[in-house]
Amino acid sequence: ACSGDSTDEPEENPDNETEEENNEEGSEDEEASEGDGEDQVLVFARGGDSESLDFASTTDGESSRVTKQIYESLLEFDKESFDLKPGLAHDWEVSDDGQEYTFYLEEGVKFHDGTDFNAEAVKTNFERWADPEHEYAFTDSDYVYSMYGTMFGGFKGDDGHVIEDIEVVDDYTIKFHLSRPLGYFLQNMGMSYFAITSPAALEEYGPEINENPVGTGPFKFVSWERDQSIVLEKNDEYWKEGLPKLDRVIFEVIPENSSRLMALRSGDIDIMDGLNPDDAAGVESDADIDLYTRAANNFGYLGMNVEKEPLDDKLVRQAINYAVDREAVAEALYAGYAIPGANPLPPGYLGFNDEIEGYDYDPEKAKDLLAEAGYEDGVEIELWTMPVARPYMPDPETVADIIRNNLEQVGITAEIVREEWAPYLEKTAAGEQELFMLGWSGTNGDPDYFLGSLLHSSGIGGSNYTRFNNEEVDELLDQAKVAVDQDERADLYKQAQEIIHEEAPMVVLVHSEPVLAASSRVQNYVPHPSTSESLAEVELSE
Amino acid sequence: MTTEKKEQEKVDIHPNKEGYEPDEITAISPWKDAFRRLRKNRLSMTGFFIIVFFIIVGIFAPLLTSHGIDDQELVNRLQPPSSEHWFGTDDLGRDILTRIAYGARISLLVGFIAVTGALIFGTLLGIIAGYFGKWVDMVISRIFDILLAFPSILLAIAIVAILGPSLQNALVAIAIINIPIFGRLVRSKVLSLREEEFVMAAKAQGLKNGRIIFHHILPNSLAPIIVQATLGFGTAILEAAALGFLGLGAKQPTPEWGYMLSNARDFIQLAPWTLVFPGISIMLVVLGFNLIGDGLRDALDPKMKN
Amino acid sequence: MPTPILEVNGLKKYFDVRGGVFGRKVGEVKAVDDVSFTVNEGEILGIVGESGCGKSTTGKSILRLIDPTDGEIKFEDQNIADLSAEEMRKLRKDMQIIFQDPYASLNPRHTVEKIISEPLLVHSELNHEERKERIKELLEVVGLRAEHASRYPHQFSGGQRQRIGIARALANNPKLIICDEPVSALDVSVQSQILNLMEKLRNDFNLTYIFIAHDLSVVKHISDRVGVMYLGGMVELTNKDELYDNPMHPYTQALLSAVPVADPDNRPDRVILEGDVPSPSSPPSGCPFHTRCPMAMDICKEIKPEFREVRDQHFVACHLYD
Amino acid sequence: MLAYTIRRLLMLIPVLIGMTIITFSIVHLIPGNPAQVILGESATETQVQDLEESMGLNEPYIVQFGIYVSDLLQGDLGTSLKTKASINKEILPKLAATFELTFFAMLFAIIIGVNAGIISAWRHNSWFDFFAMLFALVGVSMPVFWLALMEQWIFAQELGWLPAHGRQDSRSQIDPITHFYVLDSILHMDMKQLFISLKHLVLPSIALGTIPMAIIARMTRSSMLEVMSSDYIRTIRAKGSGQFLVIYKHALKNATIPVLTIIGLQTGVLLGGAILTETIFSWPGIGRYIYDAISYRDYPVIQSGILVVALIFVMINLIVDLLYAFIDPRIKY
Amino acid sequence: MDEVVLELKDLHTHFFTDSGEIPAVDGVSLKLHKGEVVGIVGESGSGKSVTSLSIMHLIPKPPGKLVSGEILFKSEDISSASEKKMRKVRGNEIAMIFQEPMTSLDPLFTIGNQIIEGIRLHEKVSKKEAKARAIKMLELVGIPRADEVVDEFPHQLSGGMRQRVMIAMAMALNPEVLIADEPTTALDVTIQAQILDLMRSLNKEKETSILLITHDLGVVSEMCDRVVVMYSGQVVEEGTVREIIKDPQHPYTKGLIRSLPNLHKKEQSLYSIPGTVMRPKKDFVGCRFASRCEFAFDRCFQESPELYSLDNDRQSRCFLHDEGKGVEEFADTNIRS
Ligand SMILES: Nc1ncnc2c1ncn2[C@@H]1O[C@H](COP(=O)(O)OP(=O)(O)OP(=O)(O)O)[C@@H](O)[C@H]1O
Ligand SMILES: Nc1ncnc2c1ncn2[C@@H]1O[C@H](COP(=O)(O)OP(=O)(O)OP(=O)(O)O)[C@@H](O)[C@H]1O
Ligand SMILES: [Mg+2]
Ligand SMILES: [Mg+2]
Ligand code: NI
Repeated sequence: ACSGDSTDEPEENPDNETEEENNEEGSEDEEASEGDGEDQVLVFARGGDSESLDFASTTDGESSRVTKQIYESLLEFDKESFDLKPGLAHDWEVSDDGQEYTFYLEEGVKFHDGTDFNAEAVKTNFERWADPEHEYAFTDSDYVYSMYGTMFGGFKGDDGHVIEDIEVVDDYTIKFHLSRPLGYFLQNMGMSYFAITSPAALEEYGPEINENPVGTGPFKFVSWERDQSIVLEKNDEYWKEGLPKLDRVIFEVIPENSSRLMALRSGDIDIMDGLNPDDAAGVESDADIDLYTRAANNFGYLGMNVEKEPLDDKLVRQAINYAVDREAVAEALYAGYAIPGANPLPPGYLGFNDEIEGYDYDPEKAKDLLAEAGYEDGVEIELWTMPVARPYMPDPETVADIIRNNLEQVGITAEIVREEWAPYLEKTAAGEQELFMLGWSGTNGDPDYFLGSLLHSSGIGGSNYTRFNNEEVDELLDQAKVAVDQDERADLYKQAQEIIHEEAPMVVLVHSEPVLAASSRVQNYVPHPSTSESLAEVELSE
Repeated sequence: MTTEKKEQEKVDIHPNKEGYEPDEITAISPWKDAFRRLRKNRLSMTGFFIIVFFIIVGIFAPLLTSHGIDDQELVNRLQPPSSEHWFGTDDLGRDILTRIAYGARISLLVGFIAVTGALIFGTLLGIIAGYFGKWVDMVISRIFDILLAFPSILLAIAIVAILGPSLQNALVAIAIINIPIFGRLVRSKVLSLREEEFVMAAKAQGLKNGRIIFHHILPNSLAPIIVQATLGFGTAILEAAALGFLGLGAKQPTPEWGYMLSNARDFIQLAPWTLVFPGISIMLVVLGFNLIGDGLRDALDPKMKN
Repeated sequence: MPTPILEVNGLKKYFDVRGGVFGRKVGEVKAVDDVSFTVNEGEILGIVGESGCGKSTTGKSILRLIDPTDGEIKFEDQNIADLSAEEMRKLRKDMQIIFQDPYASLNPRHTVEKIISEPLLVHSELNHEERKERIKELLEVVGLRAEHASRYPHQFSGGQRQRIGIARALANNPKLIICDEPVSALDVSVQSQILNLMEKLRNDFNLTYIFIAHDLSVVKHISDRVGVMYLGGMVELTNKDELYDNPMHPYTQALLSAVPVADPDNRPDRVILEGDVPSPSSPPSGCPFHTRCPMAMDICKEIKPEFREVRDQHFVACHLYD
Repeated sequence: MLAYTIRRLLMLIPVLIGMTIITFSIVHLIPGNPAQVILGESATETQVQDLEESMGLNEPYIVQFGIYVSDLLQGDLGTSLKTKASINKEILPKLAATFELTFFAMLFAIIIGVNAGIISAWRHNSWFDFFAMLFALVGVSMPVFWLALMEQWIFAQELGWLPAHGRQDSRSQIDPITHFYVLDSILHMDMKQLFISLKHLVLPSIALGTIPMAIIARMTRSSMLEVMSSDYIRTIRAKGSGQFLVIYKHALKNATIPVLTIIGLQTGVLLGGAILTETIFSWPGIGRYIYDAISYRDYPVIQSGILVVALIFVMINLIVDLLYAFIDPRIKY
Repeated sequence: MDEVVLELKDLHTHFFTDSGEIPAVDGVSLKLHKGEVVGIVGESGSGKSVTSLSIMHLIPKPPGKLVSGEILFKSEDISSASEKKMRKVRGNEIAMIFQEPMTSLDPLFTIGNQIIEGIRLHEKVSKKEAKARAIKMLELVGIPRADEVVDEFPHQLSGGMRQRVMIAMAMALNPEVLIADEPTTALDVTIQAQILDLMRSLNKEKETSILLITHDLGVVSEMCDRVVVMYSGQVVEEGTVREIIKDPQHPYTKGLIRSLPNLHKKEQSLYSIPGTVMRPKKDFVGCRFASRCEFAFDRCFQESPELYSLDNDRQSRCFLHDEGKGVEEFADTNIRS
């Protein structure tokens, strides 16, 4: 990815300082100066508010979008992919057995509250997440660090917990001792969920840390009006020279996609997340607005419970794969801003098998396969539809309707079943469903997060909703999980995908490529597949 | 001839002859009378025709269009109105006119079922509370009070949340929130009728309670109930549409108007026609019921007589 | 010696007045306060009094349309107050009532036929045909025509409606009819029709009436004996000629003199009472009339006069005759 | 008057108890485990259990109810599961937002509705009357959300006259004092912000206020007509007074009582109807707060939110009742 | 006594309803002299109220309309006077009191307020002055505690008191004419006696001409100098009280008087007029009373009778006068006392 080097404009310090003062005083003067357009204030509009600004205790994407600006993690992802690059750690080492990771930290970095960033701070943070008894764990206030548990195999004391010990080697060196190798440990370190909070702030704010974030990032927290806006301002002491470019970032909540676009058109906001794919064409033709796409990092699927008749028959599963018109779904729901799915892994991921071609849309073949399986007279089947929109499936009702329509063409009569979201998840996890709709979004950019969670037999009863149970695949995934060499891992995953393709436990519908729109004044904005990107380098042109 | 007439008139000197008034031999029942007045009310008749129109459209929907409600033509998504698709197409390329026509069935049915349900239970509870009084009245009235203490839409949303979002459950919710409305109306009517002289007279004849309730009190409470039911039709349809709009009512591919609007909402910039027609349909049907309801209120109001 | 068909002894009806923070009883309206009288078979007992003095309450209590607070009501030697609701219901065959308001007392949604057939349905064994026949008969008795049976009350004038009410009351050949101001709402010319009709019916069917009215001349015209009520109590009761020629209670005297008289040559001296009728929820102590009485004495303020027979068959409640 | 107020307040007690029970049961009857919803599709069973435990969802209902009530009595509405913030703190700005919107919607409804009603009654059977009442009928029949969408389309999108989302411009955020932005702007002496706040109120207020406006207009008209044909108005006219005095002094005051009831009731309805309007106009009010909470299974928020709204509704009706006593000397308690 | 303050000439007020045109007042003429009390009697629906409201221009319109005729107030025709002009007349020169004292006062304003309002509409006086006058008026009509009652609300007073307040309000500006539309019908006899007494004394003291509308012949007879009898929207007979009561000329008046139960007469069987009052009808030909009249003959059903002027300024609307046999036939039916 190119890191668009922007010409460093000379900083107008006097200007910024007066601006600061004005902010504290009140809003009247502030607008006046904003009105002049001299100020670098960026308004980023999105559909929902952040739940919490304590990133680790939430899995909410809208939270990390903001915390990404305030906090930093030891490693960072590359601008447009999940490739790792230095973050707060400028260097790192892995022992040969893959059980010891050493990070060398940046020196001279300060938290927004003025305290120093150092190895001790890193240790405090990780221990806070791992140990429910920790003084900053705030378990009493319902803090749960579920992402930590998922990514590191549980919490302190659990069998699967992988971080055995954290060793502060010196002020700026820290060493993690693992109980067993973990192929995606480094990948985890790049996740915004594992960024570093000021221990002093944890002490000061206690459980209210979620409303008073203090990190090392390019922007400092100013204020938060729930369900309306979060205001951040430039961190003048930011350790990366010349950054950030913006003086202020406002995260505005506008729940309706269409309202957001209206606001963008009227110049009220600068960037909007969650553009309706159907509106993309209009945006593209608008000279004042630029269209952005975020690389696919998820997929929606039509799952098949392989334990239920007739879906226990591979032929039927394949037939269904042939029967569903993915292109149509991609077109109808995403206006083409989606990639018809082939593998249960987003394209571009480590080990993505691009030799596998997805099932074509071929109703005739589907009928043949059904006949072969003994269902020439048609089948009746339940199609479970999820009740809520998810990033990978913005309108599940409509997709279900399209699928129902498709299946009807080949003689499968699908009866749509609706459940509330919580029971839906509970019941599908328990295997009550036949055909069902779900999806998966990536977090750390590692294939294991997809394949290991969705298709390993150990996930049955949990995230393996298809109840797919294939020893070969299990074997391959187990190996890949602990391997440290990334090429070796890639190879193992490719093999697994072949088997999965043949066994067809799911119809991988589409990988959506979310579209965004921004005013053409916005420069250097690069959407990241993880949904959160730093705005440090973004600036507004005149 | 003159003597004939005179004789005729002379005979009329009799206590039961109403002077020169033409003797109306035909008995005009109060219902017929009200209906006659209603028929003269032009606005009500307009409302009536609107409803009849939608009923016909609903019943004959399959004959009216060559499209099916779920005929997806993804290539023809979001087409503006044309001779092929009079009202345009939606995001799955379905003909909006067709969906609206089928949707008429749903809306009218929703109104009918929800109102009937609320009417039956509400009337029953209201009569029980009003006629038997004492603690029965206390309990029932308190329940009504409590239910009415919640803004109705909020209560409906909560009920649908319990039951799960679907058209049936939306119906149930709407019926429930309307029960206390009918209940209270009937109760107060029963209470006031209980004091009326003709009920007193019925009691003085030695009639039994049951007969007094069903022959005297109920028929005389009917007028406001009918008016409320008609207007309730309209509100029920609006409430169902609101629930549908919030995603708590009908679901794909049901062409419920509120749900159609909620789906179309994303296309407000791209294809406004997907929003315009379902909205107008809701408004017209509700307007129809309100017009009839208003007319009925006037026609059935004893004050308007003579 | 005439036989009494109805005896009322010490009848009281207090309505509770509720209020205050908990809606508790804070007082009572003494609508009827200790009224006693008898009605003989075949006679017409008139009751007069001003608005709110408790005439209707008395009438309704006798039929137990409202439950009396206290007192004894003996109808043909049966104490009505002791009867169960079901027994009372059956007894209503023999006791009927005609109401004041010819508009409110008929169910507007029933035809005349239905209105009159209802008492027949409950109390008689008649079959459909016989009932029809009886209705026709009744309509003719009250001066309506058979074809009126299929009409609704709103198609009749006030006088005709009152006739329907009378027909309904007559349906089961009752022994006693309580007429609660049956002619007050009618025009003079119609009023005389109804009065004549009622007199005729009384003679034809040997009925007994309690005739309530506030118009003294009407009561005088129709009654055999007349009782005068004031503020919940009976103040004077005697036969009509005695009452009109020789009123004893100062209230009766004032009442009689207040009636406007059409004949310019025959005007009595007028006694104009001062002030208003006190409220029955806080009646004056002693004699209820003492606040307005031109002849009030000290005793009147303290002791309530007894209602007693001062002369033969002439009952008065006044200290003047102690 | 005082006794009446006290009695009315006491009468509220059973209603309040009932409301508390209902909100609590509603919430616990809603199927689905909030822990599961919070954690989503990638949750493991143990994670769900842990979260459940930490949220206290394992306790028997009766215990949970007891805790809920004792908290309520201390004025504690609980803690949001989603944001882990105190609901007391979260709900205030939302209430302010909803109140502000409701207030302006009602203001719009009352000003237009009452005047249209008066003129219609005055010019009974005129063209104005006919069209005003037809318009009012259409108003009552209008789905609020559709009206809101149409407004958005026409005035915000096509004409670009008025903003269609939020309470203020993104770039000029006010420093909230009371969270009533109009009031805040005035307190800040900030005319520009005041203008912005008002501008944002226009479309949602109209959308929300249309139905009550129509209802008020109809009610005003019919009660004015009734009053104007009353005996005492005839008396006043017989004294030689002109139309203006009759209408604005006597008729209006007498017609106020039924209109007031309607206004009270409608204000409550508005609080509910705000859900739809707030959703469409991205208005961060209580309606949307509750709606979001329902989809999130944020039990404490649903519970407390519904309870608070119902409480306000009840209070408004109480105030209306007390106002009657103020206007009408016949009501004495 | 000779000056005519109010005169109606062939007044027609019709109601235009859905079920047709109703000529509620169909050619009424009458005269009211200074200081005189004229009564209008007639049964319900005969057009008494509509006549009085027509004079004040208070007919609800639509549906009512003064179709034709003259209303001469002090020789000036006010039948088509402007609303502005009428506002000056109403209350100030012609005052009116109504039947229902319960509903005829605005429940939301104090007694004082309502009287003061009337005074200040016509005279430029200060509030304080007006209030003092209001209290004086209340005292005049015999209200005890007048200075307290001014600040009370109508619901705090009894019916009789309210009617006194109404009278006080009407008399506050010393009107030339007082129209009283059944002022005592809703009251008890003892209270009625008080009110009638009050009106009589006001009439004497202030020389106010009174148009007294009632259906009670007794009241008319005690109060009035002259009487107009109305039937079905028309005047059927006119004369002095004594003449009308003692020597009625129209069969209707005759029947009416005979059907009254008499308090001071021993045993008597009541006469009754058959049938019911006919409601006024448009384009009706024939005598409106004919169907109930025992003397009716052919002509009565074919032509509409005129008002015949008889001796002593009396008038009667009956063909019998034409036939010259009216008086004799009725001779024996005169009221006996
Ligand atoms: N249900 C009731 N509750 C309370 N008070 C009542 C009730 N019914 C009657 N009263 C009161 O009892 C008193 C007597 O009433 P009742 O109706 O018997 O009078 P009445 O003599 O028939 O008067 P009217 O001539 O007006 O019919 C009145 O003061 C009335 O206000
Ligand atoms: N607003 C109206 N609309 C239609 N018809 C009316 C209206 N007011 C009066 N009338 C008709 O005018 C006729 C005369 O009515 P009016 O009120 O003058 O009678 P009245 O003599 O005053 O009777 P009452 O003794 O009952 O007061 C009635 O037959 C009635 O039908
Ligand atoms: Mg009575
Ligand atoms: Mg009248
Ligand atoms: Ni005429």
